[in-house]
Amino acid sequence: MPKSGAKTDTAARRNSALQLKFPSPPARPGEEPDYSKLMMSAPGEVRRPAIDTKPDDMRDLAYALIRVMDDDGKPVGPWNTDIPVEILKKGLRNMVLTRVYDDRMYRAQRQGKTSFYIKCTGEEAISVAAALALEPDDMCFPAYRQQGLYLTREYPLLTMMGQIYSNTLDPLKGRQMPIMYSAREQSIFTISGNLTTQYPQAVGWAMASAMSGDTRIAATWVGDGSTAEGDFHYALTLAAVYHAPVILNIVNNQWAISSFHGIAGGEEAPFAARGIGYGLPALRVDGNDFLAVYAATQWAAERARANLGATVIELFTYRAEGHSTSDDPSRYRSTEEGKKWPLGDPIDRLLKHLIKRGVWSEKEHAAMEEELINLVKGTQKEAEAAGTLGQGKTASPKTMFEDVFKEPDWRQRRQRQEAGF
Amino acid sequence: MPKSGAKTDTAARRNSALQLKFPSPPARPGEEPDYSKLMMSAPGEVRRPAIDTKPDDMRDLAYALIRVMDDDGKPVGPWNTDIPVEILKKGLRNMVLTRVYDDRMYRAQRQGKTSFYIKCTGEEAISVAAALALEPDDMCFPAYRQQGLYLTREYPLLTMMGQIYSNTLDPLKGRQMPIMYSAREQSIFTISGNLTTQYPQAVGWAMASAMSGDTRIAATWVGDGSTAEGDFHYALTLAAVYHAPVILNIVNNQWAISSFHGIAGGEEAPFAARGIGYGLPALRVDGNDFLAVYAATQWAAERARANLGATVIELFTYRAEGHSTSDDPSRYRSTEEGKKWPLGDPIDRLLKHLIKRGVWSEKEHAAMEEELINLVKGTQKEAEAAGTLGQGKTASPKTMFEDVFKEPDWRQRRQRQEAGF
Amino acid sequence: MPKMNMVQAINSAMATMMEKDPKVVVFGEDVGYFGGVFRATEHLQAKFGVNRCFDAPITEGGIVAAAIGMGAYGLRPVVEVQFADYIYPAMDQLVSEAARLRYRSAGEYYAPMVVRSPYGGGIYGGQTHSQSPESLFTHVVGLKTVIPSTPYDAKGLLIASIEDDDPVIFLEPKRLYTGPFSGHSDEGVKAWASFPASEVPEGYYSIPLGKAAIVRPGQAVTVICYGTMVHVSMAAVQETGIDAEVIDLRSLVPLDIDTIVESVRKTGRCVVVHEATRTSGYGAELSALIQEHCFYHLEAPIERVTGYDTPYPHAFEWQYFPGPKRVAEALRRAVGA
Amino acid sequence: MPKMNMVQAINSAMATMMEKDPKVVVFGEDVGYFGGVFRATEHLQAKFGVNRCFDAPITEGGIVAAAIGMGAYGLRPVVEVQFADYIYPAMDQLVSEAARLRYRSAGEYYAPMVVRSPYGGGIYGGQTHSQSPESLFTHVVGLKTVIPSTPYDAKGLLIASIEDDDPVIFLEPKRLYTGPFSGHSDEGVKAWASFPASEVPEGYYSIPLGKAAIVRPGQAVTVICYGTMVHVSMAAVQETGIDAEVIDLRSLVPLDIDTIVESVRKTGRCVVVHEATRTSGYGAELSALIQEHCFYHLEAPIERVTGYDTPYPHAFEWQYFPGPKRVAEALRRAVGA
Ligand SMILES: Cc1ncc(C[n+]2csc(CCOP(=O)(O)OP(=O)(O)O)c2C)c(N)n1
Ligand SMILES: Cc1ncc(C[n+]2csc(CCOP(=O)(O)OP(=O)(O)O)c2C)c(N)n1
Ligand SMILES: [Mg+2]
Ligand SMILES: [Mg+2]
Repeated sequence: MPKSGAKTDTAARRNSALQLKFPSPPARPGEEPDYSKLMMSAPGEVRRPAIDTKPDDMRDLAYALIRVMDDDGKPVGPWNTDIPVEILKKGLRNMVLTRVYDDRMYRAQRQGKTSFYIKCTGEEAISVAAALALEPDDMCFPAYRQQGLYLTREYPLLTMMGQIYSNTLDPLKGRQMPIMYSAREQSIFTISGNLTTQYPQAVGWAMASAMSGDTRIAATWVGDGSTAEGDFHYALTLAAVYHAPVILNIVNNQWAISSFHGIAGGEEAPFAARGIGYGLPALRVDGNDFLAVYAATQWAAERARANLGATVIELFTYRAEGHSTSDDPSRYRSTEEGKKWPLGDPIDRLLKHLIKRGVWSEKEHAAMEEELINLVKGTQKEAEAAGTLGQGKTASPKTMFEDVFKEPDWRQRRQRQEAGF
Repeated sequence: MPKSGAKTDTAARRNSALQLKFPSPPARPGEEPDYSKLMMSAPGEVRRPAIDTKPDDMRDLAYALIRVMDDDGKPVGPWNTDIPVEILKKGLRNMVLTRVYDDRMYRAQRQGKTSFYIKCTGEEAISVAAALALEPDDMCFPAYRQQGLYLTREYPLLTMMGQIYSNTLDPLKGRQMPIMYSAREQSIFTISGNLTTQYPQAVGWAMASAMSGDTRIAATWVGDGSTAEGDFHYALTLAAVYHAPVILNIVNNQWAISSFHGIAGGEEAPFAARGIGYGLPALRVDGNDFLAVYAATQWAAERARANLGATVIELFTYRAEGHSTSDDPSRYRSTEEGKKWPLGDPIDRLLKHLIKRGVWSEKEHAAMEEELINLVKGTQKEAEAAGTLGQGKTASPKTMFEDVFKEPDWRQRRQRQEAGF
Repeated sequence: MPKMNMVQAINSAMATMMEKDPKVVVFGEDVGYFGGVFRATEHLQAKFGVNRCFDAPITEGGIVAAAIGMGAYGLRPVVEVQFADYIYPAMDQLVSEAARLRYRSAGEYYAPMVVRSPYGGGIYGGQTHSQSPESLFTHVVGLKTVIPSTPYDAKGLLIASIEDDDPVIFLEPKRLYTGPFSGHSDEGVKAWASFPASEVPEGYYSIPLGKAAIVRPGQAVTVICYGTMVHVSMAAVQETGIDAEVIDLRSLVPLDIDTIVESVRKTGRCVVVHEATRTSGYGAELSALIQEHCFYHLEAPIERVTGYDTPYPHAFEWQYFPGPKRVAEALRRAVGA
Repeated sequence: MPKMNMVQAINSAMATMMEKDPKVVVFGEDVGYFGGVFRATEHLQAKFGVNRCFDAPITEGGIVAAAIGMGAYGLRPVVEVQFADYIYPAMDQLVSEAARLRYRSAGEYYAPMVVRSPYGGGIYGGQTHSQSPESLFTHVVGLKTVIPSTPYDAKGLLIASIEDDDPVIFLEPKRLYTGPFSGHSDEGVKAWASFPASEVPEGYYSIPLGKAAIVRPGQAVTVICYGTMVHVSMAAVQETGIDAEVIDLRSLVPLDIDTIVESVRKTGRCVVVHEATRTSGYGAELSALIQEHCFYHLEAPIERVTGYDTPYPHAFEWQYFPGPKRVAEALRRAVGA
C-alpha cells in the first residue's frame, strides 16, 4: 500500500514484470554474419559542411557514414578533397609496411621471441591517413592499435622491433610490454596499458598548446569498447567547454576483445553521436576508406587550427584478427564476419583507386610489397641479433631502478644495491 | 621541417596562434542579468511523443523546454495531463512545507545549532512533483538538494531534524553531515558527500529490479555541475546498453557553487542532449512548472514500466539561494539574476494555477502556510529538546565503532575499548 | 574428489553459489558469452542464463557502481575486474561508496558484493598486468580483502566472500591459476593436479574469512605471506632447511591477528613476504602490528621481502619478483644464520 | 616580513611561481573567478588572467588527466581537488599515469604537476570532508607526497613542489588554514599572526622536499608526525613535560629516513602520530622502517596514535580525532612513565 501522496490504485496501474535487454552480436561462431544494422551511406552521399559550421547544424553527420571511394575505387562526393597522389602513394606504402610489420612481429611472438603482440590488420588506413593529414609535429595520443602512426612518421623500424623484443635496442629499457611504444621525437605519446587514459590527456595537451599560443594541435584515439570509461567523458567535456584544439578519434572496429560494440552501447546510437551530447561536431567515417579518413582528419584539423575547437570522429572499421596474441576470436564470433566485411580492406581499396587512376600498377605494388617484406625481414634479423625476450640481452637490470623519479630516492638506491645490480 | 610524409609547405598552411574559450556567465556581481541564451519554448509548444517513440525520433525534445502553465497559470499543450487536483494540492503543500523546513533549518545553522545546511529554494517542484508522479516504492537515489522527496513521502519531520542536529533522534547516529539523510522505509537511498556516485548505483538498482522480475523502477538526480563526473557517463552507458528502468534526472539550477552551467558544458549543448549521444530519450523540462515536472516524470516512468528503458530529464531551474550555509553567492553572481528568473517560482506558479482553477484561494493558502510554519516550528522545538550539535546529546559514542562491517572486527572492538566507550 | 586448478575452483565457487542462491549474479568485461579472459566464468552464462551472467562495458567504475546498486537492491553481485591494475577507475565507488554505505546509513543500506580480480606478476604482463594493489584496500575501512593460495582455499574463500554481507575485494594470484609456483622462473610449470590442494569438493563448502592457515608449523622463525608468495616462501624454507612456521593469511582484512601473534611470540623472529611494492605495502602494517604485539619476544628485526619501489618491469620480471632467493636471505638474516 | 596564515601562504606560493615562471598554471573547481572555496587561489585570475587560472568542471579525473597532458606539453599545472575526500575519481590518472609516465617512457615524458588538496578533520566535515588519504599515495611509486604544518613551510614546500619535475600530491591540513590547532577542541581558535611561522617572505624561497624538520629537539622519545598532528604532538609534549624530540616530516615521500633513524637511535623510543585511519596508514610504514633500522636501539614498542579504523563521524569528531590526550598517553607508555 502506498504510504504517501502518490496514486492509490497502484495495483491497477502497476506494470508487469520488468526485464532488461542484453545486447548480443548478430552472429556467433557458426552463424551467418548480418550487416543489416551497419547504418551505411552511399559513397559520396554525405555532405561536407564548411569548417565553421555550428555543431548544432551538422548533427546528421553522426548518423551518416562518410565515404569517398565507390566500389570501383572512384572518388566521389564532397569529401573527395583531391589529395595529392604523392600522399596517397605514401599512404599505400605505409599501410603495407604496417601490415608486413604486424605479420612479422606476430610470428615472432608465436615463435616465443616475445611475450605479446597486437595487430591492426584491416585498420591500417586509420592511423596512416591521420599521420599524413596532420602536421608532423601535431601531437598524437594513440591507443595500442595505431602502429601506422609510428611507421608513417618514420620512427625507426629497428627501434620499434627493439621495443617488441625488450632487447638492448629498446629505448624503453625493457620496462613496457610489447607494442607500448613511446616516441617523443615523432610527437607520439607513451602508450598506457590502461584504456582511455590518453583521451583527456590529449585534451590537456591541446589546451596547453592553445594556452601557450602555440600552433600545434593534438589527436587521440580510443577503441569502441574503451568509450565506456570515465576518461572518455572527461575528454569530451573538457574539449567542449574550452574549445580545445584536439581531434577525438573513436576506432569502432566492432569488437572489444570478445564483446561486440553493442556492449559499449553501439546498438543504441553510433559512437559518433556521443559528441552531439556535448555540442561537439561529430563525423562518422568509413575507416577502411583511406581518402575518407584523410579528408575527415583534415577537416577536423582545420577546424581546430581555426580555433573552432574539437571534433569527434568515429572511424568505422573491422578488427580483422584476434584482439591480441592472447586471444582466439573463433570462440566468440563468426569467422565469416570479417571476410565478408562490406567495407572491404583498406589496402585493397586504396590500391584499386590508384590503379584506376593510372598512377600505380599491380606490378609496382608487388615490387613494393617485396621491398617492404625484405626491409622488415632484414631489420628483424638485425633486431633479433640484439636479443629477444628471455635471452637476457637487455638494458642493464640496474636501469630498472631509474626513472621512477627524476632522481632515485634512497629507496631505489638501496634496493638496487641489495639486488646487486 | 616536417620529417615524414606530411605536407611540406608547413609555414604557409600553419595556423596562427591557438587560443581557448573560457566560458563566463552572462552576469557577474553588479551586472545586469541576461537571459538571452536560455533556449525557452512557449508553454504548450512542445510535442508529447507516445511513450514507445524511438529515441532517434524525438531528439528535438532535448533542445526544447517542456512547459505546461502559461503566464496566467493556465495549463496548455500536450503535456497538460489533467493531474487530479488532490495531487496538485499535495504538491503545493509539500513544496511549501519544504520551503518552510529549509528556512527553519537554515536559521538553526546560523544560530550555531548545527554545522551545515543546504536549501533547495526555487527547486521544490522538482522533488515534490517527482515524488508524487512515481509510485511510493519506486527507489530514489537523490543528490543533497531533493529534500522534497522525503517530506512528500512522509519521512518523519522530527527524524529529519534529528539528522540535522546529529542528536539522539538521528537514526544515522550522528555519523553523517546534516542533509545526508537515509530513508529506507521511504525507498530513498543514503546520500553521499561524493557527487554523482548515486547515478550509476541507481542504474544498478534498476537493473537488479528488472533482473529479479520486480516491478519497481528507480529514479536518480544530479546537479548540472555534477554531470562532468565519470559516474554520469557510467550511468548513461549502462542504462542505454541494458534498457534499465531508471529515470536519470539532471537538475540544472544554473550554478555549481561558484561555477555557472557553462563550466560544465551547458553553453555548448543543453544537458538533456547528453542523453542523445547514448541513444536515450531526453526531455528538457521547466523545473519550476510543477505540472511539467509531474508530466515528464510520469512519461518517463511509464516508459520504464513498459520495458522501454531509461529516460534523461533535464530540469531547468534556478538555485535561488547560496550553494550552502558555507557559501556567499554575492561574490560571484548578480543578485538580480535570481530575482528576475524568467521561469518564476514554483510555489507561486502552482498557487496561481490552483487559484485560477478555483480550487484554492489566497486565504486557504495563507492558512496552510501558517499551519505548516507552526508544524515545523513545533517539531523543531521537540527536535532541539533532544539536542543540537555540540551539546553532546547524541547517540552513545561507542556507536561510532559500529556498522563499519556487519560485525566489528577486533580492531573496532579494541579501539572502542581503548577509547573508553 | 574432482581435481581442479585455481581457475576451475573459482568457477566452481560461482557456479555453486549461483545454484544455491538466485540472488548471486556475475558480470564484468568479457565474462559472459566468452567466459572471461582467464576463463573463470566459463559456462556460467550457458548454465544460468544471460540474466545471471553477462558482459559489461569497459567501465570498471560503472561495474562496481552497478554492483553496489544491485547489492542495495538485495542481490549478491560478483563482478570481475579483468586485471587488478584496472581497478583504479573504480576506486571512488569502492572507497566512498561500497565501503561506506553501511556506516553512513547506520545499517539501512549495505553492499554485499565481491570484486574478483587477478593480481600479481609472473606472466610477463609488464607494469599494467602485474600489480598487487591489496595494501590500498586494507587502508579503506569497510572493505574486506581476501587472497587465496590454492584451489581448495580459492573456492572456500570465494564462497564465504559471496555469502558475506560486506564488500569483499577478492584478489586472485594469476600466476597460480594453473599451478603452484615456487618462484624459480626457470623451472617448468607444474599443474595443480599433482598437489592435494587441487582436490576440491564439487559442491558447497566455505572457509571463514579472517582465519589464517599455518601451512607449515615450525619453531625458528615465522613467515607471513599470502597468494603466490606462500609457494615462494615454502620453497625458500625448504631450500634453506630452516624450521620456519609459514602462515598463509588468506584474508588480509579481517586479519587473524591471534595466529600471527601466537606464532611470533613462539619463534621470536619474523619475515613478511609480499609481491607488492614495499613502501606502505601490507607488510608495513603487519610489521607494525607484530612489533606492537610481540616487541618483548622479538629477537631480531622483522624482515620484509617485497617488490621493489619501482613499477613492475616487463623484461626484468624475474629480477623484480621477490623470489625464493630473496626470501631465503631474509630467513637467514632473521635466524642469524 | 608580512604575516600570513596558511591559506595566504599557499596563495602567495602560487602567485610567486606564476610571476616567476609563465609555465605555471592553476585550475580546478571554483578556483578561478571565485578564488576557491577556501580562498587559496584568490586574486590569481584577476592578476594573471583567465589563461593562467581558471575554473574547471567537476571532474577530478579530468582535471588530473588534463594536468598530465599539460605537464607533458611543458607547462607546470597546479590543480586543486576541493577536498582530499574527492581525489578518488582521479586515482587511475594519478596511479597509472602521472606516477608512471616517466618510468614507462624511460624519461621521454613526465608530469611536472602538483595536486593541491585540503585534507584532515576538525571542521565538522563528516566522513566526506575530513579524510586523510596520504598513505594511499605513499604506496604509489612515482608520486611524491608533501604535507606542511605552518604557513612558512607551506609556501616553501609548495614552491619546491611546483618546481619539482615529478608529480606531487600536496595535502593541506585544512584545520590549520587559519591558525595552529592543539587538538583541544574546546580552546578558542588562535590566529597564525601570533606565531613566528606566520612570518612568510613575500617573494621566492623554497624548502627542499625530503627534509624533515626537528621542531623540538629532545632526548626521551622521538615523535614523528606531520600536518595538523605536529601541533597536537607539541601540545601533548608540553602537557606531559616529557623531553620528546618532535619531527615534522613535511614530506612523506621522499622520506627523510636519516633524520628519523638518527633520532630514534638516540632516544630509543618512538611515537608515530597521524590522523588517518590506523590500518595501513603511513604510520605502519614508519613503524616498519624504524624497527628495521633501529631494532637494537629500541627500548619500547613503537607506538602509533592514529584515527580509528572507522570513517570520520560528524558528531563524534572530537572522540575520533587523535588529540593531545591520546598522544600524551602514548608518550607516557613509550617512556615507561
Ligand atoms: C582500464 C582497463 N580495463 C580493461 C582493460 C583490458 N582490455 C585491454 S584491451 C580491451 C578491449 C578494448 O577494446 P576496444 O576499446 O574496442 O579497442 P580494440 O582492442 O578493439 O582496438 C580490454 C577490455 C584495460 N587494458 N584497461
Ligand atoms: C566528487 C566531488 N567533487 C567535489 C565536491 C564538492 N562539491 C560539493 S557540491 C558541488 C557543486 C555541485 O553543483 P551541482 O552539481 O550543479 O549541484 P547543485 O549544488 O547546484 O545542486 C561541489 C563542487 C564533491 N562533493 N564531490
Ligand atoms: Mg574495438
Ligand atoms: Mg547546480
